[in-house]
Amino acid sequence: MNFIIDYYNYWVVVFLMMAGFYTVIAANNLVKKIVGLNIFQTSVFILYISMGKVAGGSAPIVADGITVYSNPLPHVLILTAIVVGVATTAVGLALVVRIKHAYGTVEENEFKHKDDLI
Amino acid sequence: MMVLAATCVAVLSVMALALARALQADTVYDRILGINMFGTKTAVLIALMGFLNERPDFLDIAIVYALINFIGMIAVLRFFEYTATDDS
Amino acid sequence: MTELIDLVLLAMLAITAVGVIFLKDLFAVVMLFGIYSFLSALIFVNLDAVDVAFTEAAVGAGISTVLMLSTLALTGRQEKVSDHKTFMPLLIVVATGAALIYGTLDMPPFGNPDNPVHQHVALRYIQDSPQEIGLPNMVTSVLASYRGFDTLGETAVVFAAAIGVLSLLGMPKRERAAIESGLESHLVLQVVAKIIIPLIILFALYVQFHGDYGPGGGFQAGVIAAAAIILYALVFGLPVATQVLQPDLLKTLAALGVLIYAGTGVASFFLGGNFLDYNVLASNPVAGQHVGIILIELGVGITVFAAMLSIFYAFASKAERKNIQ
Amino acid sequence: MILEMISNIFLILGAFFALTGAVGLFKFPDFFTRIHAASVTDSIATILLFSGLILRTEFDLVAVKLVFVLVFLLLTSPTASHALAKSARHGLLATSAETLSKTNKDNN
Repeated sequence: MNFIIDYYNYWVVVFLMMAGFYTVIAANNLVKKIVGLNIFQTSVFILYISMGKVAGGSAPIVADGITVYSNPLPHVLILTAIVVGVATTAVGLALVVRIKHAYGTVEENEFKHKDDLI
Repeated sequence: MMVLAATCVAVLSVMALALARALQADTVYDRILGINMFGTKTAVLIALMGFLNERPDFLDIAIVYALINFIGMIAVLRFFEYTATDDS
Repeated sequence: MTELIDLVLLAMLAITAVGVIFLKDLFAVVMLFGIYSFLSALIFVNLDAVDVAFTEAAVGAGISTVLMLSTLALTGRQEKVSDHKTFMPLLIVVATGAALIYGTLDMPPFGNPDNPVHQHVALRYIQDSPQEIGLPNMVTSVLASYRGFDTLGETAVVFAAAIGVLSLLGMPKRERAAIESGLESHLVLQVVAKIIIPLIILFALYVQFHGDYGPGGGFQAGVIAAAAIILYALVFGLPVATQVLQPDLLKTLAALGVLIYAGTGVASFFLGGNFLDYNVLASNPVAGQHVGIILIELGVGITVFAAMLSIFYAFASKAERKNIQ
Repeated sequence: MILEMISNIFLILGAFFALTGAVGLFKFPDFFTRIHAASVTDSIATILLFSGLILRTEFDLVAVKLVFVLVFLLLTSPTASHALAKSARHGLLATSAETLSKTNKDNN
């Protein structure tokens, strides 16, 4: 049981990462690919936060009567990564909208042969 | 303490049921209903977890959950009019 | 109990991810992605990362979902049945996954206080930052002071992303209020929205200035304030919202925020310190740190607010224009 | 001690109502009865759970924040349900009674 609890978080992270990866390479629709990228990204966030957790620790905000705090450094890195992540997602979605405008479709296999239309 | 933990488990199972509803629903509205229920229960769970870990001063997050859940619902309804096509 | 909640929430997260892969209705996919963000934020709370959970709930579940929904309004909601072969991708994914699982067995056990990550700078942050910076929230101390350069870069990235989206989708114009838009027929919704929008803005200000003492700070406050205006635009229609906060004003605000941040650095330069060294901003170092952190959090908040809102304006005005024609 | 007892009762009742709501999501025949089950139990469960938690505080800032979350949830959750039901009605979703009478008419 201890063995499972020690590694469970990492296994779920790998599963989620692969789920996102699969969506990115196998999905045809560009919006779905972006959702896949986001799932991949969130799995990395969970990996970092899991590494920062200390058993029996508490949130890294000083309070009376608490001696063990979790590691604040991964929290800082991921906090900024989330905001930057949504900013890049927005740029990706804007590109999808432009692709729809130019090619009339967001399905990958449909615009493969339309390169000379522009 | 026991009661808090039991309530946590109950709220978690409600969330699981709502998730099941959202995953397989007959209509889009049922899906939205499941998601709404999920959202309100997450706000409750945050409050419960604060008391369970004996640091109840993080309730600000529960406020954000309630707020974002509401905005998400409104956005779904708003853009659903635009995308409603061939779903029954 | 923490472990049990962790187990259940991660399992739900995995199920949601599988649901996202197999559903063909993109509208449902995006809604499930909202649940996915909510769940990951819950996991962050459970793993003591309250600041991160705050950000993920506001940004991931709020802004991302709204942006994806407005994209779907432009691109259509049904995913076509693909003629892709799924065998090759599956093989690659399983092989990579197996290699990674094998790799995790060498990871230090979850939650062990002797793990290498906890042995380097973290010790110093935990032991010295409350005295050095004078703030109880270590995440804010590290974010704004020790890693101030990093955060300046992130703010600039958010600003650049807003510029990128605006140059791809075009600036939203101030539109005439004549066209019908918004949830006009929902009277109850309008009344309730009028009550809670001021509350949300007040809450955003609280998050902005209370971030030194509890979870919160510029990133979260900016997003929450933007969410208030987004709610206004959703309920009362985009034209009304663009009259309240004009797109041009937002462009100026986004630049202003980055300038406040960089200006704080330059000011500390001229007062004899290093770039972004707040110790020299006031008579004693701790007071100086406090002044510097309030200033740069303000800069971050303004930039994030303006950037998120102008990105939303750009998407929503595209969606409205398409549906009116 | 008495406060804790009352708080326990509130929490257990709240959890019970939340569970009935979730079961109702599956058991009721059509969308409008389901939304009724979900939203009514949602409100009562929220009130009971948060009151139970408030009784466990020392009636300080934490209690004020809990009241704020409660008020916020009580404002937004029924509003969202109302808007959803209204949209569903506009989206021409029929109740099961209507579907039944329609099929009866077709049969006659």
